[in-house]
Amino acid sequence: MSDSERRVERGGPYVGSPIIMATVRVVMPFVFTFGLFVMFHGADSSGGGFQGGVIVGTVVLMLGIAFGIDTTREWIGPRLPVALVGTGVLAFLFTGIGSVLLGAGFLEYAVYGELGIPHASKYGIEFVELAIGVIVAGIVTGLFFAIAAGANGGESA
Amino acid sequence: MTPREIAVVALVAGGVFFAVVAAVGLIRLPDVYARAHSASKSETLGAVLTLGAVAASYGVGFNALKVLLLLLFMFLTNPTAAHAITRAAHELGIEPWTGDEGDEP
Amino acid sequence: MIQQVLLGAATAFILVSLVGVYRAIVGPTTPDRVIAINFIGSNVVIVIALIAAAIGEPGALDIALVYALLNFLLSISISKFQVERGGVL
Amino acid sequence: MVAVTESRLLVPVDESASLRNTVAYAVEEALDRAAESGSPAAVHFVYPLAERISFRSSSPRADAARTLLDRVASWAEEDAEGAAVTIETALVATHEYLSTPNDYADVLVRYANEHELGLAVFDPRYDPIGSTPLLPSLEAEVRRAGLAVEEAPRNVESPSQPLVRRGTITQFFALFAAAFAFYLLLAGSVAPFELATGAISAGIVAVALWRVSLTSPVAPRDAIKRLARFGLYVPFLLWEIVKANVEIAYIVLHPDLPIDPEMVEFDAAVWSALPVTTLANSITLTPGTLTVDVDRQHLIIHTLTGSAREELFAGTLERAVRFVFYGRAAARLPSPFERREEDDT
Repeated sequence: MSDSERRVERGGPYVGSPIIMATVRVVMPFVFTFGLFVMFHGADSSGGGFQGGVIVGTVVLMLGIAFGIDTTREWIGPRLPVALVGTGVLAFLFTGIGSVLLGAGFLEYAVYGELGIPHASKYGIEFVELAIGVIVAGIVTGLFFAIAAGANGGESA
Repeated sequence: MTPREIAVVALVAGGVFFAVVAAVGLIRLPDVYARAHSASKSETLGAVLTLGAVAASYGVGFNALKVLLLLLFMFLTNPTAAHAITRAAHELGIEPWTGDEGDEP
Repeated sequence: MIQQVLLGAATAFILVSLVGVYRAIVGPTTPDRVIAINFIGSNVVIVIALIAAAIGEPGALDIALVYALLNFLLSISISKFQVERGGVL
Repeated sequence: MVAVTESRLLVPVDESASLRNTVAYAVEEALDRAAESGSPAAVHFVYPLAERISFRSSSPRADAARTLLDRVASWAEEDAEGAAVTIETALVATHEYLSTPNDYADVLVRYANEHELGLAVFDPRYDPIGSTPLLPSLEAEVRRAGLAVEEAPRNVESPSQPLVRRGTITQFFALFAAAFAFYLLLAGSVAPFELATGAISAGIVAVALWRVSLTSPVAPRDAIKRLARFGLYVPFLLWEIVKANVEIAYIVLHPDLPIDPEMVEFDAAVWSALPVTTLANSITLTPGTLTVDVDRQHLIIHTLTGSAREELFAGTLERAVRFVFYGRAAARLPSPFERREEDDT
């Protein structure tokens, strides 16, 4: 009990628990891999871009909770979420409009087969799922930091 | 019954038993810390046995391996979660029940 | 046979979870509630795994994995949020 | 900036998670500056209270503010450690209505002028108005009104260990291999598609996390030895968990609920984050013990029964964890109980 009294009296800063930090360190790469796995397997199993993106975003949330939001924000940097969303949107548009340029409808992947890409439909869907996943991951991360920043004084991420 | 069926039934029965123990503990025990004991332990063994049953029902193969992964993940995270919760309780200054306040649960 | 056993176990776990709901409502403190929710979450993971095996849909195991992850994230984030009452996070 | 060595400080206070830090910082800063300039040090803690009507001399909010100021004053006294610094607290603006940062700045600057204070130190979380993105910040307003402004360092969330560490190439490849293996395990096949996407995923994971996830350089041979020993540890732990559960089941289902909970503390003889975590989580999983808090290797543990306490101090688990991480020789260190005996004598 003495420890808690000391902490209350001292009013010292809340220090993250090393146990939570170590667990997050260990679990994180596997969660990240799992998120990417779900993203890549959107076409033929449960999952897809949205789910995978959220799981990848979760990695950042875990870091933020275990190590402190400011620390994580410094590590991620302000540009990364924005860059992710931008890249994802560009990739999506590129695939969508690409099929239009080849004379088919928007996002009609089968037409890429004419360029000699095997399983054009499948890979097309994978690619778009991946783009969506990247967008979602970027948005989840960005929103998390934006909400956290809103509470302590309006500096946005 | 095949040996595998017997194994599945036995494991499931064990799992449900410990889940029930965890639930009873969650009701009967007097404070946060004691309840965390029951939730983090009986619950984990319940998970081990039940997921063991699931793995056994799949037989040897990738699905069983996936169940084991799930199990490993719960093994890593459940105690950490219990620690996080009780740490927060401790930090909030919730006093542990020591039995001398008189009121039996 | 195995299928019935697995589904029966899933039902049992769901019933056991109701106890967690009771604790989550009664409290009395917030950590009590978080423990109860964590307990329910673990049960949900187990139920999903049981059902995945019973109906022969191994893809659902991925969902169980995600649930386990969310369960962990929920516990640590609520715990942190409680201690740092100053801000949202 | 009137004078860089201004040693009379104004600190606006409000309930905040980082307030304790800010107080310590302000006092230290005042003393440093006073030592440099030779002028006396002073810190004024000010609580601007926004209440439109306050005919009564006390309201719940004013009382709360006074309590806070008293607490701040005692913290400041503690930090000053008897050094020559004037500490004052004030509750201002009790008859004014404050709504914009400008109003707050006015009140603060007026107070500063009255008391000849030259520098305002802000708590990084000080935000009496709430987020108002359209208005200039309070700091900017105060600065515009001619008062030097400084923000106390934000270390409220500083973790006890740094997030990013130096990475080595072996760490990178270890992480890559682990992620790749995990990916193939999830996929359940080694089709070319899985191999390709797996390699891409593992590459992304390794690039993103190689300096975060592994805390120390990986020596392949040690790592394999550790994994092998960990393989031995798991059945042992499972057996302990089964014992734990039988005991807990007995206690929980016993009509009298024979529990005797107590918090105990001890210093574990393991030295870095991962072993401590393994130990702490193992403790949480085994008979009637639950790790509540950890400070380096000092563990605070809630025990449910007397026998659980004895088991804990006998140090079986601790020895096993040392065996996993440091090998056979380290397992023979004395148990916590024996160490305690030594301390007592």
